[in-house]
Amino acid sequence: GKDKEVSTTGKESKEEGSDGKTLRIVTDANYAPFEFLEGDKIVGFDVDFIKAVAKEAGYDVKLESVGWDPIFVEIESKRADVAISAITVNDERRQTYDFSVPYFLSTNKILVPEKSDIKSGNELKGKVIAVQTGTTGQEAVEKLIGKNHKDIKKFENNNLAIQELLQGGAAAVVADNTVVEEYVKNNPDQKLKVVEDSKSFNEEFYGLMFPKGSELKSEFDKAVNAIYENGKYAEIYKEWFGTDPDIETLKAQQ
Amino acid sequence: MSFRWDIIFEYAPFLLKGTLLTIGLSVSSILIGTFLGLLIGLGKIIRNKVLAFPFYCYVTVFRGTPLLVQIFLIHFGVVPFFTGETNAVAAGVIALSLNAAAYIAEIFRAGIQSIDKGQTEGSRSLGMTHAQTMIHVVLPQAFKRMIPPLGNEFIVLLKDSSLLCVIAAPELMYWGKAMGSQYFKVWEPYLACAFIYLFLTLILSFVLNRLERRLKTE
Amino acid sequence: MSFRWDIIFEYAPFLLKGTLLTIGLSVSSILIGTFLGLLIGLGKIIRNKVLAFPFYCYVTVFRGTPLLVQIFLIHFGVVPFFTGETNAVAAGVIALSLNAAAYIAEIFRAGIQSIDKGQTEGSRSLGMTHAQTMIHVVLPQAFKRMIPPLGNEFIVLLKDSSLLCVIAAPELMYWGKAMGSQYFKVWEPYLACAFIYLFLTLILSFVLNRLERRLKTE
Amino acid sequence: MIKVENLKKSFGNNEVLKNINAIVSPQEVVVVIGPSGSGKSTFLRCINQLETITGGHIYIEGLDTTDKKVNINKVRTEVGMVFQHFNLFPHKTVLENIMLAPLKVRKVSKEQASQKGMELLKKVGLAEKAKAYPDSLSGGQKQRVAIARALAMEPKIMLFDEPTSALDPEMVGEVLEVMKQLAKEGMTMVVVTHEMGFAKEVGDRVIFMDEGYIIEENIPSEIFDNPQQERTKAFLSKVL
Amino acid sequence: MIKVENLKKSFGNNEVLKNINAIVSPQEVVVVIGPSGSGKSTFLRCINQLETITGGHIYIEGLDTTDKKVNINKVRTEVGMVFQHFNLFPHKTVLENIMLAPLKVRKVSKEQASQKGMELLKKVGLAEKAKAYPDSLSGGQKQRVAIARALAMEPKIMLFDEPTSALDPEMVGEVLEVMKQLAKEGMTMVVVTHEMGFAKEVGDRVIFMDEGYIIEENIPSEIFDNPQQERTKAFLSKVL
Ligand SMILES: Nc1ncnc2c1ncn2[C@@H]1O[C@H](COP(=O)(O)OP(=O)(O)OP(=O)(O)O)[C@@H](O)[C@H]1O
Ligand SMILES: Nc1ncnc2c1ncn2[C@@H]1O[C@H](COP(=O)(O)OP(=O)(O)OP(=O)(O)O)[C@@H](O)[C@H]1O
Ligand SMILES: [Mg+2]
Ligand SMILES: [Mg+2]
Repeated sequence: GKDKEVSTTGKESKEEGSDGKTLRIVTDANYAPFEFLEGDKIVGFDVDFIKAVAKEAGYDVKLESVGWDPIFVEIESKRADVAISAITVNDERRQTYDFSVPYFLSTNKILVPEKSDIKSGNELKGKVIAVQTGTTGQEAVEKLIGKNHKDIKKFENNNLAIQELLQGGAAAVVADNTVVEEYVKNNPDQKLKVVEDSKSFNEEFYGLMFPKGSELKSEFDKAVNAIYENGKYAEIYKEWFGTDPDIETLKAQQ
Repeated sequence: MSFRWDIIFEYAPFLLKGTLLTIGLSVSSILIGTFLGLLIGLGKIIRNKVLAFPFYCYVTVFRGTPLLVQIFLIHFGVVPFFTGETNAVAAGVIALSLNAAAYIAEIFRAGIQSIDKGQTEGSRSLGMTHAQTMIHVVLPQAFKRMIPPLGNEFIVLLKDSSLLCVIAAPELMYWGKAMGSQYFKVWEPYLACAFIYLFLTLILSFVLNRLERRLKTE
Repeated sequence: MSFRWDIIFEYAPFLLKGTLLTIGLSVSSILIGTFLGLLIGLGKIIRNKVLAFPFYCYVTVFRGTPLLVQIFLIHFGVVPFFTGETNAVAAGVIALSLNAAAYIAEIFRAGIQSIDKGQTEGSRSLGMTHAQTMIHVVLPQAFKRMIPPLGNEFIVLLKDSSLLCVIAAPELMYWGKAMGSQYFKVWEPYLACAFIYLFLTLILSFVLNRLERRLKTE
Repeated sequence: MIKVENLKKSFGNNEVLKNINAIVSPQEVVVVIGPSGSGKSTFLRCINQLETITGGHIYIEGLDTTDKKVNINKVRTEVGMVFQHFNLFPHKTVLENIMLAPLKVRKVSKEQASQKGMELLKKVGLAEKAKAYPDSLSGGQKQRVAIARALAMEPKIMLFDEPTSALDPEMVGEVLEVMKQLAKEGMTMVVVTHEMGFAKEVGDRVIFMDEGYIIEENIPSEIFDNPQQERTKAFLSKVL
Repeated sequence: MIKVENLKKSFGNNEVLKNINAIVSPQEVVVVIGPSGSGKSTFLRCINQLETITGGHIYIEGLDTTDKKVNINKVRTEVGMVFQHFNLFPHKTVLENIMLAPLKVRKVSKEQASQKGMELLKKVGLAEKAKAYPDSLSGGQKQRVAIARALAMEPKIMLFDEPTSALDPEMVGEVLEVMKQLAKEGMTMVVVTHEMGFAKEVGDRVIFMDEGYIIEENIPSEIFDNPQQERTKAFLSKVL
């Protein structure tokens, strides 16, 4: 998607072409391949997705990478209109924010050393698991073995969690399939393998996050469904992940 | 484990940009912090305990809480309150300055109190007022003694500026993190940043040493 | 914006646990750091430049690079190299101790050099060796003068221990972040942590002040 | 010129000056002697308000300096003081040391201050050191500069607190010489000193203090050759 | 006892002692006088190796102390030194100050050190201050403790560097008294002092130093009443 990105960090940049209002959208460009910096350009699946959705809804986009914690302050204080940052939806968070219909089905996979005999999520019990704080990976593992369980180590980002695994501090990392697969692809010399287990883990979804009571939510829900329908979503998905999306599951959640 | 020099080279222009912002942030913060620190330091040595109390509290709070929290408070609370929008660089300068001011206030207080009482008495006995004595006799001497601790504070501040990456101020560490998350690498960005910080602090130490020596022989 | 006290209460047991670990990490690090700092400080004042050089480098590197990087290096590099696996608490204590040791070394050096040369001469003129002079004459006096800067260093270390959350050492800040990420709340965890840190540093200042005063009147 | 009435001064519970009454007439040279800790320095420091007094009154040229309405900075310009440890400003040259107060307090012009400063330096025999910094001077030279600095404010009274006791013996003479010259020119002086030779030669009156009291005062020849009080005798037997 | 041969000492480019030859015989009291900066302190400090000398030899009881094989700590136990500023250890009581070196260097027992310490304190008239800390003593008392401390090592020679010049005048006598007593008991002493009265009364020989040279040496009466050199005359005219 290198040709599509337009945004820069810190400073805003506007998508020309439509005549709608410009929305301030915040992200933390530190989570490849959803949103990350390529040089000083914010790129990733989320970036292309939000642009498509906003266009559909008739808005211009001013995308800004503000850092992880700041996202929530920006939204809660209504200084930003929307946040997109591979944000996992859960009930506790719904107490404070509104979320769009799910726009991404996150499949969690287990990253283990090649020699490991872990074959499923249930075998993780009793082992130390490293995750990134606030991700679907954490969510999934906590549902499996308990919230704030002592065997869960929460790291600021997946890099560190994986590093912990490499240095023997954890038996496995649980994270988005895209993240772990990308990692293994990028680092073939590390002797890691990906374990799939669709049974042990619940399905986790990403949503767009709005201030509580935002009127944009319904407009964006509609727009999301619209690009599910018109094939735009599948196009972007395929471009980033090389496969077709499971739109049925996403829609079933609504 | 292979060390990916190529990604460091790829990110070199950004690291350079980040380094320049780091320097800019640090220099402006130390200047503002020194000015504020002087005022607060003078406030703390007021004889009247009631008047000195707010300054005392300022120093206690800013030295007693993590800088990270101060950065958040200023970024999301103080700056938007005045300008209506967030600005990471402005918030960074303000947070670092206010934090440094608390430490510098202590340096000033110690510097002023380290000047022999005889100097004040010599000056007062000539009929100079308290203010004149401070300005013409005590402060010029105190400043000289404060160069080494101020230099240390500057080094601390330079390294602390790396915390501004949490509010996405595009300084050195911010770009290091960006590099790490694009390529899923830990060592390359952190070691590269560490070397740049070390380089900056070494240059700074060198300059400060020269300055100190020059002031001594003066 | 509503402040969610309920989530603070929900996380109170974790925050308490984290606070205890923070205290444990800080206390053990300051003890080990003081011991190492003494050795390094003594190393730095060796007359022989060649022997003093490694100590000089140690201090330069540890003071010139961000603690964050040191934490990573020790957690992912040093500890696993020796034990084959990571251990956040061990790495935390080691990183904080080694970092503090560099600063404490400077405090020791300054403390030792602040003792009037007449003390050393008085002792040497009685036939005591250099080592005896250090142990019985210089260090006991230097220690007293080092209490205030050591106290400051302790406070800095206490706050710096919050950086250990990046390697998932379950100290105070770690639990603060966990709380934040569960609810996507920022103010509640950071302010709660800030207050706990402030509380800890205030207690520490108080204890140090008492200690200092007692030593003075002794 | 100076009138001290029932002066009392305590530091906390420690009453250092217990009840001091003294008069210094114009052009008089009063020498204060007494054992260490007897309150001599405190007495001098009270005269120009470097210590706030606990009780009593101090009149300088008829003005009650303990009155809150009186501007003490004004009073101090009339009373020059020379300290045991010189208290020169190390970051200023000798001439700048002398010019500072006239410039800032009397607001004279730079030329005037500099001219006056050079005159005073000539008087104390240090004209060639005008551009030197205090640290490069010997103790005796420092003290002579300190005297010149005090004189630059054209005080009516000069107070000296052991001006020679921090000096190497061979430098004592040069400072005493300057002080003798001043006395000869008619300056009113109060001098705390252990230089009994100076007291005998220059002093119009000697005050002996002990434990916060004035024990005895008299003309020098009487005090030294015919002390009345036991304590005076004991003290003089140790120092002469 | 002490033989100094062609002693030279430089600090950087500054040659402070230029060519010193001197002999001190057993039980002799040698007084060193001279203007400030002439090298008197440096001379004393070279004798017990507080300064490493640049050239020449110093023999103490026949032993060449500049020989690298000689243990200087051993030499120093034979040579006691008393400083201008006392250099007592402020964190130890008076008695502990005195006991420290015998305990650590001579390895005597605690009882023995304490007994000896009390004896010495009695000798300098301060037995009742054994448990006091130095900060609570007057200058004269501090200096007497310093002398006792040096004596506790039972040195064969005592060096004094202006032992009374930091004291208030009424305390000078008590220190000189102790030194006179020591001299009478036959201690070999080298004393740098400005107390000419002491030099005359106690000194067997006076050495006058200036600019790093020994200018003149003689018995006190000759030096003071009949100095041969111009520089000696000039110096004495200032200090007497
Ligand atoms: N700032 C102070 N605070 C408390 N006590 C003080 C202070 N200044 C002086 N004193 C005490 O007051 C007493 C008198 O001191 P002062 O300096 O006037 O004596 P002095 O006669 O000048 O002695 P000296 O000859 O040693 O200078 C002493 O006991 C001293 O400890
Ligand atoms: N550690 C040192 N480093 C450099 N120069 C020194 C040092 N010690 C002494 N000097 C210089 O050596 C010279 C002689 O000093 P010394 O102290 O021996 O003189 P002194 O005769 O004892 O004088 P005083 O009567 O002032 O004590 C002086 O010029 C002094 O500046
Ligand atoms: Mg006095
Ligand atoms: Mg000397």
